[in-house]
Amino acid sequence: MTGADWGAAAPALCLLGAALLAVGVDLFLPRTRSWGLTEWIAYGGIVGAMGAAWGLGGGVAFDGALTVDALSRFVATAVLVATMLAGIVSADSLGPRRVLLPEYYALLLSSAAGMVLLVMSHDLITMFLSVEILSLALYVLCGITRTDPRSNESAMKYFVLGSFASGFLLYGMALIYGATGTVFLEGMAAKLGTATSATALAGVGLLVAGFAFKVGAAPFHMWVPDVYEGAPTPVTAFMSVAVKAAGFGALVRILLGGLPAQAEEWGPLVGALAALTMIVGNLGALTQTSVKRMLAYSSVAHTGYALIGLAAAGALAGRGAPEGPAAALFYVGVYTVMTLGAFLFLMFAGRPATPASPGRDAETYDDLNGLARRRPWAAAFMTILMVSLAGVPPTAGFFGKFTLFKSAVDADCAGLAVLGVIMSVVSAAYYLRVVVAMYMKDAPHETEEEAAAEPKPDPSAGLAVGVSAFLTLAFGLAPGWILETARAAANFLLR
Amino acid sequence: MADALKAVAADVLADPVFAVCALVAVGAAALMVTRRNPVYGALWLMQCFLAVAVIFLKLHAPFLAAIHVLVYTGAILVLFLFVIMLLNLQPRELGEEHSRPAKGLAIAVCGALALLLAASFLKAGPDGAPFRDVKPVTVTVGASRLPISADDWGGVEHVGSELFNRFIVPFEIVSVLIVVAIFGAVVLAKRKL
Amino acid sequence: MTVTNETMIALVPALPLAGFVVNGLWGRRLPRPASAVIGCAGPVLSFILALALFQASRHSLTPLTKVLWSWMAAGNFAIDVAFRVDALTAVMLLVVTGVGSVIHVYSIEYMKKDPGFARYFAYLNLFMFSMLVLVLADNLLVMFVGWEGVGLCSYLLIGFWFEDLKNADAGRKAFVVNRIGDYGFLLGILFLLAIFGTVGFREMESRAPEQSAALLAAPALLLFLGACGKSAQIPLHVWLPDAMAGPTPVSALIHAATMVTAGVYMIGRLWRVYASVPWVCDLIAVVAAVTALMAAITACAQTDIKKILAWSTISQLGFMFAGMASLQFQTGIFHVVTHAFFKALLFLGAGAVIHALHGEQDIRKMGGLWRDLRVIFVTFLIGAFALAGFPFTSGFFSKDAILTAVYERYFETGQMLWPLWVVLLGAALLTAFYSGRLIAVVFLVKPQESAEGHERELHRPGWLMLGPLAVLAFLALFGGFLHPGVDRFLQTMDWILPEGAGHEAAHLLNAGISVVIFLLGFGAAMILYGFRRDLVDKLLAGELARGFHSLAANKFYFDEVYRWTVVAWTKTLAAVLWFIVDRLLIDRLLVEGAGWIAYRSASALKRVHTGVVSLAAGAMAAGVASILGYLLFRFLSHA
Amino acid sequence: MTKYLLLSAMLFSIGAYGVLSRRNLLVVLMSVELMLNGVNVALVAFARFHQNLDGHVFVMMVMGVAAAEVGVGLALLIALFRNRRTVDAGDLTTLKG
Amino acid sequence: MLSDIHWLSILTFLPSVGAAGLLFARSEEAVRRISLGFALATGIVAAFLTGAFDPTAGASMQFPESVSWISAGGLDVRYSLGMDGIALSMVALTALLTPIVILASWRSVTDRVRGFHASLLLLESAMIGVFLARDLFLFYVFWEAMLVPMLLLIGVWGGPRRIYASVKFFLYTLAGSLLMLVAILAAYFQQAEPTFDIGRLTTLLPGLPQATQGLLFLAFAFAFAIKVPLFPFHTWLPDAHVEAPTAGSVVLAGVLLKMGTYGFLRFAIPFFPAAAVSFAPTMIALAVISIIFGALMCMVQSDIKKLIAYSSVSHLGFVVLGIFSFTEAGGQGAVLQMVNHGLSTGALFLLVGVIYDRTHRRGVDDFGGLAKGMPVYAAVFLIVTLSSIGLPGLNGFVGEFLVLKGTFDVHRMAAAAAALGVILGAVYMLRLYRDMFSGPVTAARNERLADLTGLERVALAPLVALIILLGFAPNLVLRRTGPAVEAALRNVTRSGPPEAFHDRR
Repeated sequence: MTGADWGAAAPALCLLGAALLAVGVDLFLPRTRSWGLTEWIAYGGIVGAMGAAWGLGGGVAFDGALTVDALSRFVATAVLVATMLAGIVSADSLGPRRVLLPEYYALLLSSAAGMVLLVMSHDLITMFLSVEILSLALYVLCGITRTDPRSNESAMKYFVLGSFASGFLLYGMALIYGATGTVFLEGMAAKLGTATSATALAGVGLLVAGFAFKVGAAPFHMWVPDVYEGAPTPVTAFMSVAVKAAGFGALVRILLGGLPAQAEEWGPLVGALAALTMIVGNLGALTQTSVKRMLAYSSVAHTGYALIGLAAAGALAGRGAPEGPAAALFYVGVYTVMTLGAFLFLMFAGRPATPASPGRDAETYDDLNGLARRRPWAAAFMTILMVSLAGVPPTAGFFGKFTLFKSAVDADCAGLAVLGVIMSVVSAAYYLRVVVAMYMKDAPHETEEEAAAEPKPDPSAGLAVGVSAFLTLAFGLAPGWILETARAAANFLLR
Repeated sequence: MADALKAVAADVLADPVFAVCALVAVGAAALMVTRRNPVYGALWLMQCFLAVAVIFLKLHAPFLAAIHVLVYTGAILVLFLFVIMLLNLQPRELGEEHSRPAKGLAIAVCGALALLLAASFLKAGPDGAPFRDVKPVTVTVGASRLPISADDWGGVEHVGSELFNRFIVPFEIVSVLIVVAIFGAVVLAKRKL
Repeated sequence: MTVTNETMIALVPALPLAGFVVNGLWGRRLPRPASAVIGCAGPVLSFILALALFQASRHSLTPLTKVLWSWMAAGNFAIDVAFRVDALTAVMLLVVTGVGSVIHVYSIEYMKKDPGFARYFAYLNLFMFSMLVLVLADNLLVMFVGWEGVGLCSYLLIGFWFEDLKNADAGRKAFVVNRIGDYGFLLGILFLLAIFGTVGFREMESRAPEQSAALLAAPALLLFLGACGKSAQIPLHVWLPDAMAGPTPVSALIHAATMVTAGVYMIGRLWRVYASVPWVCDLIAVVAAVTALMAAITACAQTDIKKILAWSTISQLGFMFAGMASLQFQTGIFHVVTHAFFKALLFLGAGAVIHALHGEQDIRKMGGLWRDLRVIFVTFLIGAFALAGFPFTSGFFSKDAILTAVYERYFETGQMLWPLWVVLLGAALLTAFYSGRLIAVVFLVKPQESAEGHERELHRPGWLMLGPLAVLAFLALFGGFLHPGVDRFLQTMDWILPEGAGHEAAHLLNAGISVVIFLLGFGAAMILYGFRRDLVDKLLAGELARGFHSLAANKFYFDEVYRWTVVAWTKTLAAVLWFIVDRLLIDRLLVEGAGWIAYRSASALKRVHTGVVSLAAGAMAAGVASILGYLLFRFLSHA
Repeated sequence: MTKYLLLSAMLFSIGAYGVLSRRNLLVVLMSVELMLNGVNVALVAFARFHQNLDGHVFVMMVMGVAAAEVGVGLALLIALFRNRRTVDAGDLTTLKG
Repeated sequence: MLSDIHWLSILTFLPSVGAAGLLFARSEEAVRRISLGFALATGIVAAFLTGAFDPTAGASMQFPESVSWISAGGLDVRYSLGMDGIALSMVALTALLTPIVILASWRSVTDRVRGFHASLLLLESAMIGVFLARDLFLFYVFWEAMLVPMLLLIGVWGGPRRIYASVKFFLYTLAGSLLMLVAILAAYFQQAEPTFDIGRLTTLLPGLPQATQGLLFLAFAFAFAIKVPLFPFHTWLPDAHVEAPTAGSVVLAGVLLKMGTYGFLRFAIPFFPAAAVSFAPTMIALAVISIIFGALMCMVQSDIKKLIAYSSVSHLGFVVLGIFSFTEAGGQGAVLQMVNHGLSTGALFLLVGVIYDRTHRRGVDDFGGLAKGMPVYAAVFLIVTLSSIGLPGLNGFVGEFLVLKGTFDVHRMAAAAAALGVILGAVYMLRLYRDMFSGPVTAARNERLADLTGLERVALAPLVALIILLGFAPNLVLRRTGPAVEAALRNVTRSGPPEAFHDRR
């Protein structure tokens, strides 16, 4: 084991160590003390992982099984930020709902570790295992409120469809291995570059399908709304962004790092997926009555937008700078912030837990009626987030879409850009409903006393929403450095 | 493609062990997915796994064949049977089945999938020709250049040295995976909080 | 301190404007006498300045001009706010300020009980300002400012008593009909601007002969459309009778003496353009003659004293246009002058009568007033005589000049349009007839119907009303003798008279015919309405006669025709476009349709998402199969 | 060589059919195992073809994954059955649209 | 040094600073005062810049500022501002109207005052930014940034169907502008050295081939046509206006609509002159249809605000007509008409707001005989009405005339058809005036309405003063906008009247 090996393993080790510690502490301390502690252990793990990801050396480690580069750092950062924000709000929200917090945090951290490993993995086996770690942990997280039938259903659906997709992913990896004779990404491109075989292509197709499932691209998206809706909101928030970030990281790594020679094949494929995903996601979100479900569909739609960047990269492969994947990664980054904030807002806007009741997250549009009066700041933040998701300046969502469409236009995929634009208008229709509900409708029959008697919402959720909104604005007004980071991440090959 | 298909057919006929095992595997699999009662399904699945294990042997993977039987039939299927018994499903709790048209659609989709995969194998190579058989050769493995003889190809020693050298990371990670699975199972199955 | 001509030019419109500002902004807080003094000071002072300017322009070889400031400049196109005074202007200035001042004074008493006293004077001053801008303008666009300004004041003053919707409607009608004319005027300006690159009168005058007649025809016609609107010629005359809804002095000032003659003035200003396109002038002559006759016929069948005078005005404006169209511009202009005298007099007289009768306007309820309202009777009689062309009254001279001009241009030359002269003679005959009818019915015989107003005490006018009547009566009676002087003065305009104009024989012939016509018309009216009332009924007994009478009484159904055609069509069009195109086609079908499509496809999609696991898996498998199929197809088509 | 791959494709597709056509979640889980098994055949065959053991290692890992998946899956199934008394995938339609 | 001060940044962001400052206000009254204070300060800066603006300096941008904003990945987005005559006139209008609407909302907005004023001030910032931006990206950011405050203004403080109206407004506008975004990107990549600098784009883009220009022009024109709004993209406007609060309507009509015509003048035409020339007949046709259609629509409206909204369609048609006449007179007239429309329609909406505050009704039929009880109100209303129908001597006429003059030189029939709008304008506006002010007082509730209050008079006075002033001295605007208009239309101008008028000399 060299220093590089340790450096590469360190982020995952931090997370996993924290996970084990969280469970372990529970064994030795009374619950009243251990539960408070686990939260902080988790934060420690996340911060440690973040430090390790940025502080320790890079390069290929473990004979090419793991790699630490700008791409892995970028995605890991997004994942860890998501984990952190989701973690902050989880304790207060899930504790009262009789969730085993140590195990919850352990699974959350494990899942994050899986994601971090996924983007660092440099061979197919590690990649597959990482996918499975994050998936298995998420299956359980979805069903972690065991007494809630909807949570059960969500978990079961996710599990069945997830393992089904894993089958495809695995088959794709097998075929690529069959075509190249190696599972290591290093050298794979060289072997595939000379000539393309049908097996390799089938492998690419299956692989793309497998990751398309993970990121929720149509037609592999049908689990997304059901699972997101049924899962506990912090989990939904976490997986809606973190899985997507990790999935995109892996897609970028495998498509651009492993299969650049096949760009002519997967480029149009990804383009078609992007188009279908944008249409399905946006139209699906349009008729929802539940904001949570709407956000789920919207996450599908945003997958579609981000895929534009990859499609553009495919169309441009071999010529020009990797603006497409940079745009996709940038978008995933800002998407992480926006969507996380939006889901967390649902928790903040809901009825907080009291000793008498476990609380309830806001779910439907009507739940948000008149919120601007009760919680003006939260409403303002949510408005920023919604506007950003709709892609209106001066928010990060706008700049993200801008770079995506720019890459598409640059790659002569203006059609995708135009479709994206049309769908953005559709999306504005449902994002606006949130703003409309908060600002323009009145809460039903709430008297002064009721309003006064209402318990204070969880401040940590409010803080998380505020941070998200702030970052959304900041990334929109000063997107330069994060875009540069994304470009560096997309440039991982050139290093 | 027709030529390639003919060649495969000839190849299969020339190899009766494979032919029988393949037939058993596919037949058992087909029966597994069509049995209404999951107990029968599990048994047919076991049958299928056993046939596959034989095929592993034919592919010079004795170690894999062994643990395949151990893990799949010994662990996984037993777990299935445990759960089936635990749930103790009454016939009406087995649930309904999909309608015939739905199943027809499923057959169509999966048939298409199978055909497309098959086509890609028949046109496998870069030149569009199928894969050809290769004889095993002497290999060396690992950082320490541990030599392995051709006869031991795919044996315990061979697999083990690969596993602990080049694939140490996946090996460690799979342990993490299993820990996660344990956490998960515990969280989900714990009776009380 | 000497006051230069330029300053005076600027001051002429500025003084009434100042009056408007003062009365408009603070009028409600001023005592009435103050309002009245301020209101009258502007026109009177302007009149004095106009006299000075008149003198100055008589002694100046070139027009006096004053460029105030650059109004608008865009690219190579620039227009100044500039005034000019030449003979034509000077004459008009005197008429406008003179008659205007007189009417202002008259109004003091006429309006003294009205709550909107200050507002009235503000409007009146604004009118004076606009009219003076119109008259003084050195280019068409500045003229247009005045042109529309007087239209606005007309609108405001017709609707002065806005609490009665009828008045407001009359004002609105006036404005809108005028706008139709102004549409032509505006396009005419644009045409001239395109042709000459400028709309300055001097430049156009000097350059017009270089332009082809074909090119100038369109602007000439369009500008005449504007004149039709302002000067109430067919087909845009319909607003003027309704305009009588305003206070009577307003009718005298705006709808008789000054504003309605703006069209005539405009043609005088642009005489070079019109002189270049004879066929347009012929058309104007036809319109004018028909208008003169038709309006005269209508006037005979009206029973409202102001309406009669209004129709008479339309008719007389026809005469003026006929004079202009005969290219003897001085005749038209001189008729403008005399008409201003006698028609203002008639209106003010009518106003006094109405005032005396507490607002009664129906002549059938009047009668025998000569005994009680002697001064009014005498002045009114002078006015009527002038209108009817009693020899040596002002109207006699001016009308005679016009008839002569038409005679010379159309009858004598034996053109196809010779009947115009005859038509005008007919109109003159009818003019004499209805003038006589007015005198007979209103002043001489007993009323046909007794109205309750009669039992009341007559409202006797004071000197503020009688004074102006006297002044105007004097002018109406003797104004004709100004003819040679005005003619000579106007000759400085260098108007080119058509060949064969101005011989004495034609003059004498027409003068003789005029006298005969006056006698016939006035006499017939006296007999019919003064002594043999039964004959009127007998005459109207016939089916045909009754039909014709009702046609005339109903103003030849112009209003109705317009209402059922242009107005109705526009309204229907608007409604149809609104419901079908705007609401249905664009908003419903296209805009909401796009949303509808999105929502329909979205709900279709929603139905697909049944939440069944197998379905989701099936979609995935199908997706994978499609991907594989696509890739394989590409591979095979490549290989 | 190709025959193994064809067998793998057959097993994989049959497994996929099981997932699509069955509503009993136990059978669905077994079908997923069958799919993974089909992949295993291909991996072993490829390993043989390429004469390296990457495929064998992969298969071992897949076995681990399969075991873990089954463990978690069955745990979920039990949790679901406790709440809903059903193992019918067709009943999981509370969440839809 | 005065020239070292970033005047345009101050102008642009002063309102935003004010919006932030509102957070520290303790009471509603303080919110209003702070808001008014910042709006007035912006107005003073704008007034100062109007004075400092050098009309003789040609079409060059004055008070320029430029710093790099986003430079990553080959993207070079600059924060650059500059002001020419067109921008100046629009900015001045914005800075004038905002304090006025704040005054007008002083008593009428009592719900969520802080949010209201914050939206208003942010909106002002965005509007000023749109006019000053010299970088296409920056322009787009400002362009879109104004959507949300406007959405809230309509949706929160609006009438009963405010939600429908605000969402319609938002989506309609967004649809257009997003397409423009794609076109911006396409334009960006059409050059050897991609840039967003408007000045450089203006010199580079006209070199594009005709077909490319056509597509890009259409995309830009679509966005601008919606904003103007041009027939048949106008149906959002009546809804938005009817439901918006007074302040929203005034700003919407006064400034927002101008952004469409400003866009045509600043971007669509200078960028793609060849396409603009080939599409000019279409645009002229649409403009003429807008003029007449809008006017006809006014004739059947029973809601005062709707009527004024449709009259905006008609008036803005004149602006588009003038711009696409490609003559200097037309262009100048169009810019002047933009200002005029802002003043007169802004004033009209303020006036409707006055009566709405008192009665909470907007129907034409709800009123009658108001002139008796509210003489000052009636007088002001009359002046504004007359300005709106283009009475010579008031501001509306000069713009209309210049537009018609410019159009007439190149397209006589279009000018003749457009001038019909002048007649129709008188018809519908005077009907409105008659129905509202003439006759006896129709409803008992209208009998005791108070005349304009001091606050309202203060708000309306500057507008009325400018309406009269610009009628007599439009050169105050024209001489400042002249060089800029000339520059904007340089590539498409056909100078002088058509040949037909000259060859027969």
